[in-house]
Amino acid sequence: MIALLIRDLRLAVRAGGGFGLGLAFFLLVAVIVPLGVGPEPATLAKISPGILWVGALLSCLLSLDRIFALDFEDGSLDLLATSPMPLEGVVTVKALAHWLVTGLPLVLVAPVLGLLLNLPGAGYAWLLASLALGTPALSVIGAFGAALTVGLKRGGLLMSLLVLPLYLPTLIFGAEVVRRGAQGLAVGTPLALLAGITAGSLALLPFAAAAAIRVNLR
Amino acid sequence: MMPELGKYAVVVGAAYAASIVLILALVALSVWRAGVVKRALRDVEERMEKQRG
Amino acid sequence: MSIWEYANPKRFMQTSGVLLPWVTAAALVCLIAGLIWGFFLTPDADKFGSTVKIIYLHVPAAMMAISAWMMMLVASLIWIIRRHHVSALSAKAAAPVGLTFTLIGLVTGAIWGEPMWGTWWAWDPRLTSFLILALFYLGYIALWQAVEDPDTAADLTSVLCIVGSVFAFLSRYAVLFWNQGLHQGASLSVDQAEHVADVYSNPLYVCIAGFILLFVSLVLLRTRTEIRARRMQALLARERLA
Amino acid sequence: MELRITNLAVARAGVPVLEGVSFALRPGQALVLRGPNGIGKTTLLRTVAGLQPALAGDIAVAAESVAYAAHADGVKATLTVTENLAFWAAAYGSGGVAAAMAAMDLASLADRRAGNLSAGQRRRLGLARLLVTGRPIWVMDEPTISLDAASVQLFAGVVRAHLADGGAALIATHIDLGLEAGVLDLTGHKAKPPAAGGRVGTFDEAFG
Repeated sequence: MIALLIRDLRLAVRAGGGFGLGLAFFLLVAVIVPLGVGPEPATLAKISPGILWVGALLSCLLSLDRIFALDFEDGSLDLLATSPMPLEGVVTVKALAHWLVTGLPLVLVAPVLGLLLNLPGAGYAWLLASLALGTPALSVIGAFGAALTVGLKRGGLLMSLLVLPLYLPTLIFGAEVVRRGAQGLAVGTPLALLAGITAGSLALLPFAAAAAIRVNLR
Repeated sequence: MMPELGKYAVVVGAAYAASIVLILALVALSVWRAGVVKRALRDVEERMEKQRG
Repeated sequence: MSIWEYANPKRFMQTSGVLLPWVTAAALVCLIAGLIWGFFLTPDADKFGSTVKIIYLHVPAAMMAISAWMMMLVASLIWIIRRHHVSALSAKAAAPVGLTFTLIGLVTGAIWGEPMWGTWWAWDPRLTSFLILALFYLGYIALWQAVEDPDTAADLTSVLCIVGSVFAFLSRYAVLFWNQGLHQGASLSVDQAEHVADVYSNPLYVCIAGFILLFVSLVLLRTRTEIRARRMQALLARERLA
Repeated sequence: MELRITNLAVARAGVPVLEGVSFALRPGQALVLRGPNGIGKTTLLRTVAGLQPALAGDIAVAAESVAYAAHADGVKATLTVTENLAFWAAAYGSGGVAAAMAAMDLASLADRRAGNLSAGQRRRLGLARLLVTGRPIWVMDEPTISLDAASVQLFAGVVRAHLADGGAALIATHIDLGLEAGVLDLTGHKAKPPAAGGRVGTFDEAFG
């Protein structure tokens, strides 16, 4: 399993691995929004929690459909399926690799972009906490979507349509944590629900994703 | 016979019209597709029968 | 005569062939009776004025939108557990019907809301959760279209339906959490205080029956079409192979 | 470490392609599958490898004993030859990367990126993976594509050595590898349509 993780990280970092794609997109969103909405600090402050979360979510989505497609195209997925590693484990490791390559950098960069969007001071800690808790769910739900559409023509577009509705609970609770945190309100409930969804997804979705891959390899 | 709808006549009318249009569209589409597929299946089955017969 | 008898498409086609005309007739009767009764013979409500008449479309459609997804969930489970071809195809057949009912619920809700809330669209929790349900339906239908092999498509869509149901349920409460809501209480709720007056609820029951029968007849019709299409696909595939 | 197939029927895209296939593969034996294109060789191999369920019949084989090599050799272009093999060795929990590279004459290319290899060299890397799996039963689908004559002999030698120390090989190929192997021609096992007494699928009978 560790070997697969190392291989995937190496593949992502090497040329053409798309390491910086998610980050660049996130930066783009954070730059475009003020240009579109206007520099008015008050409005920016109000919408910054939501925009940061939507930006992080879309950046995750952007880099997810390649997670199985590359291995499917060069035949590695068939070989992984016949290897001693259980497919559920392979899915979890791939989701983890995607999180390390895309999710984690988003979490670290988000506060900097928070400055661009004039996020209120109290919000930064909660932004970090909610993204750290939420992005693993985005990765594993996205891995499920990628598993469903591996091998399909135009799978990437379809995957976004399938995965977006599944992202909504995480998005709503995540943005809510930051919004309440920024206003100094109690964040207990949304944080707990966010963590609950992530825990549930991490525990159950790899099984659904592995089943979907087995069906697609048939 | 027409009930007195008052100032909301437009609203109620629009809601009923929209809903009925959506339902009729769905029914029409379903019935049309049922016919197309039924005919196509009959043609394929006849062709099969001729080949094997 | 357990439902496993109906795994065989031949028997399902025979039985549904007999049932379809009756169910369609019953649906028409109930719908027309219910809507006429509700539209013409009910007085204006105090707060809503004549817009209360929209209840006879909005509530049944909204109920059916959710019931349709539940039916698809059960059908998907039956497919995954017993490889029951007809149930997978009935789920595929029910999806567009469910989507249409969701859209009707949304459109009537938005139109009805306009005079009350002063805007065409309010991000009210129930309307928003129906918007999300519509997204789930779209994804489900799109996945069926995207996969060529029918068995693979049935498997993938079943997994999506099961996982989607959990997240649809989560979204329902996430949206409630996210916005306090302008929507009125449950029209047909158990506690009497909230329950809408009898003069309104009787036609409502008839309309609901009408919508349920309409749903059943449409799903039967579309499932028969899906089975025929599937048989044609099998014949052509075999012909290509011979 | 025996592979026994009894009365196997397999389908491709829901349509039965082969039925009534039976054979046994004891240690030290090789079996070559012959048959025209599209008869179902690949489908049969994928079923034996466990990638897809069989329509009927039984596959009796010890768990974790089959190594599968498909048309596509699953080589990562941005990884070097050694990294590719090291990954598969770790995945199968066995060593022997150097030995595998030596056997398939890849030692000189150890540090070259797989993307810069020729088709033949890439194919040899894909086959070297089999050596690294440490699995007794090799299931191979057209292994000698894009291999030149010398490489084919090299690969035949590797298979012969594998058979010598108790391995088994099931190969779908048109090229004579010069192995003393049984031959199973699949044309006799083509699936008959329902009208001619074949399997009747759920959607095969008319509704009348």
